[in-house]
Amino acid sequence: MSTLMLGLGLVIALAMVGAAVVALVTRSTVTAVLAAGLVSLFASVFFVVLAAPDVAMTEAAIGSGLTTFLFFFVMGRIRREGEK
Amino acid sequence: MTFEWIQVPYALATLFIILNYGLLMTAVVQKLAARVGGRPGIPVWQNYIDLVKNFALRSKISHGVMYYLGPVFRLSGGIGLIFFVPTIYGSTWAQNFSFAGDLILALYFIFFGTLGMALGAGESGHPHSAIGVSRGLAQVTAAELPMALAVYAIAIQYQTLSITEIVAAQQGGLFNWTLFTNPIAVAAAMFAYVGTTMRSPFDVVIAPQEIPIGPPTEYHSAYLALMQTNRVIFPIAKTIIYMNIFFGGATNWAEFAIKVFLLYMIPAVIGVVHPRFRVEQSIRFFLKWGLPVGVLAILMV
Amino acid sequence: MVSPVLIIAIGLGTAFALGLLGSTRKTLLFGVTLAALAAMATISLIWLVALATGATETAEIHTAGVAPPFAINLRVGIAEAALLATVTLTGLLAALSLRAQLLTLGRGGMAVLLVLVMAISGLVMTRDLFNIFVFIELVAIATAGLVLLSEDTRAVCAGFKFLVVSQIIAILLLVGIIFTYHANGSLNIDDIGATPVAAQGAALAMFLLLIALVIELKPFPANGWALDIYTSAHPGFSAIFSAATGSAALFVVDKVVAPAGAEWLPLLTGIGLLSFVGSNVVALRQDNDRRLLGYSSVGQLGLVLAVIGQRDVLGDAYLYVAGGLVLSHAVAKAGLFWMSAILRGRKLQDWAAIRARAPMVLAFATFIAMLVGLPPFPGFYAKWDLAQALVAAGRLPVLGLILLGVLIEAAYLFRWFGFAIKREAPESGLSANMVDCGITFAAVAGGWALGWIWGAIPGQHNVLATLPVLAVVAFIALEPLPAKLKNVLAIAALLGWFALVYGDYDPMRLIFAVVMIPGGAVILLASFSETGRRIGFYPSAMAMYAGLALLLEANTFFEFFAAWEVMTLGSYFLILRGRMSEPHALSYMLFSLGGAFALLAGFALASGGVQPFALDQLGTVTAELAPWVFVLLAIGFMTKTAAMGLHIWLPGAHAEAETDVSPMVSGILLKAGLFGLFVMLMQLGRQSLWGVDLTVVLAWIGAISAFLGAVLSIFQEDAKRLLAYSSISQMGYALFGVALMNHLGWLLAMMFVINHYVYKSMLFLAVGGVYKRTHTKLMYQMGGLITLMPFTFVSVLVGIIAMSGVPPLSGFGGRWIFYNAIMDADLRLPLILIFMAGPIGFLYLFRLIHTIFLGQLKDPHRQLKEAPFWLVLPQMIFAAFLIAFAVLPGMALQRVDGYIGSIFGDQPLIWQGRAITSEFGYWNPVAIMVVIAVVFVAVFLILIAKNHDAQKVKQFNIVFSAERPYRPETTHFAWNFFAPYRKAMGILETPVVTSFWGGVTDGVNGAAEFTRRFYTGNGQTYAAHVLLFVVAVYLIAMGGVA
Amino acid sequence: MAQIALATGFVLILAGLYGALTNRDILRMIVAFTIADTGVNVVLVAVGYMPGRTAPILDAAVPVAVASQRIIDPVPQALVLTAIVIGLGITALMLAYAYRLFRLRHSLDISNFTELKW
Amino acid sequence: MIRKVVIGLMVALLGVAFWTLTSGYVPDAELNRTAAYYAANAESEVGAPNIVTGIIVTWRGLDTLGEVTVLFLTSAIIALVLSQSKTPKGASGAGLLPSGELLVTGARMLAPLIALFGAYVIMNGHLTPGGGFQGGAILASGVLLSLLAEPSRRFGHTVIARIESFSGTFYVLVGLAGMAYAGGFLDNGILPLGRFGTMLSAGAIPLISILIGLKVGAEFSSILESLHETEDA
Repeated sequence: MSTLMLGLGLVIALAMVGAAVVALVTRSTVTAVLAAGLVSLFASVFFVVLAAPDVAMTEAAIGSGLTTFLFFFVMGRIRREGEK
Repeated sequence: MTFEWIQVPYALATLFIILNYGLLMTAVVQKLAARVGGRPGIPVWQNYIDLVKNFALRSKISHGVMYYLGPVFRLSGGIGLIFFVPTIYGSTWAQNFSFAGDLILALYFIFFGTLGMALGAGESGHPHSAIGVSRGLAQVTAAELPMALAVYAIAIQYQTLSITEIVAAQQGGLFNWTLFTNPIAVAAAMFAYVGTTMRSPFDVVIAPQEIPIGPPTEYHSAYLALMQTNRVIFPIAKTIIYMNIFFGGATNWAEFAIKVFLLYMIPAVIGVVHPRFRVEQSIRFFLKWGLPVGVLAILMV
Repeated sequence: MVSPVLIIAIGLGTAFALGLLGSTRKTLLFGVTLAALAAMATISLIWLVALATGATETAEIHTAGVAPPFAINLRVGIAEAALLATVTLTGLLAALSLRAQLLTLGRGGMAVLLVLVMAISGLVMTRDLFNIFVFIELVAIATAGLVLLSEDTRAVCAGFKFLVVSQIIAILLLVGIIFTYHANGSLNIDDIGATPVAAQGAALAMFLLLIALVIELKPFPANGWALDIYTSAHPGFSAIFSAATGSAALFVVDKVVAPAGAEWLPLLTGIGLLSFVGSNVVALRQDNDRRLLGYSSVGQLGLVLAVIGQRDVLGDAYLYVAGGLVLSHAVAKAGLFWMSAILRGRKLQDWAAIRARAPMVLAFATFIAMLVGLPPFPGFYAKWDLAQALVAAGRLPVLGLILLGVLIEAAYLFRWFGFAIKREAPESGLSANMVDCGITFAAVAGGWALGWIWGAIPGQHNVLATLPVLAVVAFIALEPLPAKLKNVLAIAALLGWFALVYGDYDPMRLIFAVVMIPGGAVILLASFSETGRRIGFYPSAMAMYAGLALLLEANTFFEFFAAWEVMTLGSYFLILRGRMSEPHALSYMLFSLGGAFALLAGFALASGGVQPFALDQLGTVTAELAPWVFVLLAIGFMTKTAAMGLHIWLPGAHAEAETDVSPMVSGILLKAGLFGLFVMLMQLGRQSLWGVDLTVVLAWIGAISAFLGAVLSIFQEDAKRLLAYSSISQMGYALFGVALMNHLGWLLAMMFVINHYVYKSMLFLAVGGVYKRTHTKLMYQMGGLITLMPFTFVSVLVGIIAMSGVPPLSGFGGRWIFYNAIMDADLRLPLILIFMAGPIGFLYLFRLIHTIFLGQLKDPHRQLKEAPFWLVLPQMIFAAFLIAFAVLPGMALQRVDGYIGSIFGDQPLIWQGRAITSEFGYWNPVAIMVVIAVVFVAVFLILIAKNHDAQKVKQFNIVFSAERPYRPETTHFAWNFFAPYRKAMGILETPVVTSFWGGVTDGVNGAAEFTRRFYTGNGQTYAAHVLLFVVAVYLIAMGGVA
Repeated sequence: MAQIALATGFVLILAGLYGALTNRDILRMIVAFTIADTGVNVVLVAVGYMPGRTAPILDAAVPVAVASQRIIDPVPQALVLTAIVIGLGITALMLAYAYRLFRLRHSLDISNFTELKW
Repeated sequence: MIRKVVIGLMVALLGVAFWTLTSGYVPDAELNRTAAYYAANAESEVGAPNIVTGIIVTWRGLDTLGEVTVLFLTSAIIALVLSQSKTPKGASGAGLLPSGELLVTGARMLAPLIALFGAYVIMNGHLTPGGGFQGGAILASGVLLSLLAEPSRRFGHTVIARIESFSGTFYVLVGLAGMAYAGGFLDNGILPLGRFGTMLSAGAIPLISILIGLKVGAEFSSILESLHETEDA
């Protein structure tokens, strides 16, 4: 295990936690969703570091991609509903 | 102790004696009480007159079957009580039918007449008689309690329930009487005795000065005659029981006459000097004073 | 044999394939769904039968062609098969229940249902930890979907709350699984169990795993999310949620805890008990039927969880016990939810609508009996074995809490049943249709079948297979017949049974048998006065008689206890039939159950887990245990004899029962408690605890009951209540006699067994007859009935003379024996109370006869007729018997006397001709009778001679002087008849005992009201509860480990 | 490395749970849960990780014969794949529910949905 | 506020438990017995170089079947949830994002490419990273793209439903075939293992991967469509 890898891991980890904190404290739901997607995205990078390429692919596609869109779809629906 | 036919006339003879004795004695007691109160009182034969008069009266009134049977129950209770208790200790003929049962029988049979009377008066439909009945029953049951305890104490003391044997155990001198061997039990029993003879202070049930209530007001003529008969023999029968188990019994008729008279005088004397209790006061009195003594009697045996 | 994998494959395949059938042909889709579910059920049943009959061994199914632990494997053993059958059948029936919704929504809904049933089945079968997770998630998602089938919009909120908690469970579960895998190197449950490791964190991982699974069981108080689902979901689905999901989740815990090790068991027990008791307490205050069922469900799951936690002491009985409880719960709860689909109203009272359909009442009763664990259902057998095992292992607190929980559960379930039977039925409260009713009855049939199976397991006494209980079942089937015909059959059945068994009994049992069986037949004569079909009466009455019959037949503890419970159940239904008896029947049931639990504990303590344990081995109990056994059994039996302190159920129950039921429950049923006391004392004899002779305590209780019963009796205005309190007093006498522990004391008690049966039955019938005519039981509203109802009067008169002990009738014999008995005893103080009770007894009896029959006839009663012939007939039989028994007491007593003599080894009474002599006194009943009769007749003749033409004179009316009284009854002489007594001794009337039990009830209810406030309805709060629960358990568990 | 990953994963889980239990907005609760889910996934993968080894794919660099010395534990990865998909499923479902709830009351505040209680 | 403190405290306590797990964690030095078995038998038993895929599709095939079912359930339920809440017609039909001509054209061009990439990921799942899930997700993103580009255009629900039903049913049938013709449910040995490391090898794994891919893609698409769908659709 190289120090580089370790450092990389640490940076990603901090990024994840930072994004998570943003997702939790922000006032805007949109920001929160995006931040949560970011957490997933960092996670998938982390998975590559952790020698789990399969997981990384899945997390990227599902965790950060599809999930985020689902949120936006629903938020859109709710917004339209609320306008009525 | 088995039945023989000769016991029938014997018992009837005893009954006859007691009836006459009772008629006279109650009159005497009444007269004495009157004298104490400064009144002349009744003649000693007044009871005979009343009895004959009432028997002679004709009545066509009845309120129903129970009403009709009430006095019958009452008198049967009195006569039966005499029959189930031996009158004279040692006498061959004044044993009556005491072979049928012991002290317990006598104790419970007391209620027979009471029950019948109460039922009969109840059917008269007059609320006053019902009030009298409920008062009387309430008081009598409370009053009988010390007696039951005393009887139990005596039974344990003598280890028998047979009246004859209890009397036998008291023979041979004054100090063999239960009165002296177990004074507490006797004291308890005397509470009951005073309480059940319907004299002041426990006579609110039949007191003439109260509103006319109770069974006697509902009955007349022959009914009343039966009840009067009972009123003279029933107290005697009860006194006989007390005499037998507490006061050494009687070995002859003279002793019988004296003891019964003296015992009968006790409530009379108390009654002369005490004002009347209300029923709940009576009940409290017996529970407060009679019951503890009875309890003590049982515990002391 | 078809592979069980097919259950999964069929469920899943059909769910997928529904999409190929198009979405328009909904009936076809529904048919396919049903067919798939039926196929799954069939496979399960085939396996169940094969495994149960031993035709096949436990099957291990490997997937992927690789042996475990490297591939996921499934297992089907007997437990799995039973659960699979439950799950799939519940699913099938639930699909029918949900048909309207499913047909509306089309294939989506059906597919979700299929997947749900498949997933629960998978959960049961799989042996892989992660696979469990997958199935749990499937179940959770499918649940969230099916919740929406409800018409209730609140279900949406419930579903969301459920999802939130599911997320938390999933997180905990995954973390637990992965660390367990890390510690053990395997995900296979059996493999984990086979290779124990001591890796760091393994315990914590196991904790997370277990706690997640436990939360899946909705433990109290972290279960608000689940209750909302019960409340708002469609009942067809709630049935699955409660019966199938719940059972499967329990089984998963059971699976996982096996490799986890025994150190986790106490934790499970604790959580289970908390959940069981807590949920039941909260359920007390529920008024929505489905929410109540929800609380009951989570309670039941808690109970089974506690049982899982006790598996270390249950040994071979574990499956039997846990299975019995789980299956009882599943069938009953599913049935109740399906029933709730039939009812329109959601209040508990709205269930009164089921009264319109007798089979529904039977179904309701069946389900409740199953839940409470009454015979002949599996829960009963399970409860028995559980108690045995717990006591044998010395875990009395666990047993105590379980029984407490059952009691609380019984309280609200039977209260609910009371509502259903007694409350006013709402207009068109039923939406009954063939399918819903059919589903419910499938559950009923399942319940009875399970009862049979649990009884038929070797080594058990099959309650359902006994002749008397079969007779009860037959009477259920005979319900459509007219009452009179059923009455003939019932009497024939009783007499037939008696003819069958009487030869085998010792004299004492024979006396009890005569009182209970032919005695019951005599009382049944009175039932001929009823017309119509009298639905419900005969099965209940026969159940009571069956219990009594079996009680006498019982040879072992278990048989005795089973008979006791059958009797209790039957008599409860009987009492409940009374017009105003709802609260009283409930308190009767609760006291009876409490008493029965004391018996259960006592028997368990005595047998020390040995099964079966013969009744006549009771005496072999070790000296240290014997006093405790004595105390427990005595409490149990005294509950039935209504000894003072445990009596408050009796007055209402006896007084409000129907005319012909009161004598049964008073004259006959009370004797069961005496019989038990006899059996117990015969074996255990005198016992001391802390230096106190327990028989002396019994004697005191007996004396107090005799005294206070009588005191309370004289203050009653209600004639039947008066008689009821009198029963307490009379049983006090008998208890006192038994407790004297001498020959004559026992003879006295036997005398009371006979006498009390006769005169109390007679008096209850008489008062019942009066009630039938006057429509009132209040004595101050009656009077003067003697001329109108002469026969009834005669029987009351005879009854009163006999009861008060006045010679010459048979009551005097009792008093005479009593005095002789106490001469031997060294108990003096309690005697005083007995002495006081005597005259007071006379008072209340007098009041009874006086105020009803004497005095003035009331205007509304002038046209009354004598009571119906069929009510009078048994009274006359009783009166004749009383007189005969008074003259010839030896005909019944002499043999018993001899028998008791053989126990005590003495012979204090000498029976000589017609006279009886004791050491102390003598008694010649014939002579007494003759003397009294002769004197009476003589005096009577004198009076007739003087007064033969007396004419009846009408009584005069009294009037009130110008003013109408505010409460007319208070001016009646019969009102407050013994007022002076009340003034003098009224303090004794203070309802101390009633206040005490009232306080207990209020306390429990208050706790319930307080606790339910935790359920705020906020999903987030519920989630916080869950987390709090986890943390709390974590702290406790780790504290325990450290 | 594994510890870092584990710690990160746990922090995400705890943060997610805290957010889910304190945020009253339903959508924000769901967001918080997705974060917690991600945390769980990280934890799972971290448990399978072994320093100095490669992904569990056999190729020229990792022949079968030496595979057990060269690759990391493949099982957690397989589990995570499943877990991710299931997590998505639940998230989607919760979102759909959120929409339903909003339509019911035109509010996303969870404390407004409490008519079922006690 | 109290609520936050209490919950914070509870989370912290839970953190203590997690900290215990973390601090005590020691990575395995050797593969544990399960993993070692998989490493040793990946070639001989399942014939898939990507052991993760081998595990998912075969050894833990039941999990995967369940997982596919989760998606199936979710999509079915979401359809149910939303179908119950149709609002009256005439509501605004505006999509979330306005779509320009460029985007539409781009999406139309990209969609087949994405589908092709998805197919590639699926087909090579047993050889390289990737497989049914990932490929399915990629397929779905193609659908997503076209949804974003043309909110009003839809894939027929029926087509998606048919695909999901067909692939699901077929998956179950393949599993059953494993019981009939090989070692057990979901055994990939129903087809020959072929030459290790080639496309058409590893028995039924590619077939199952395709089914999973189709299924997952269809489910995702269906979910996305359901949630995106505007009322006027």
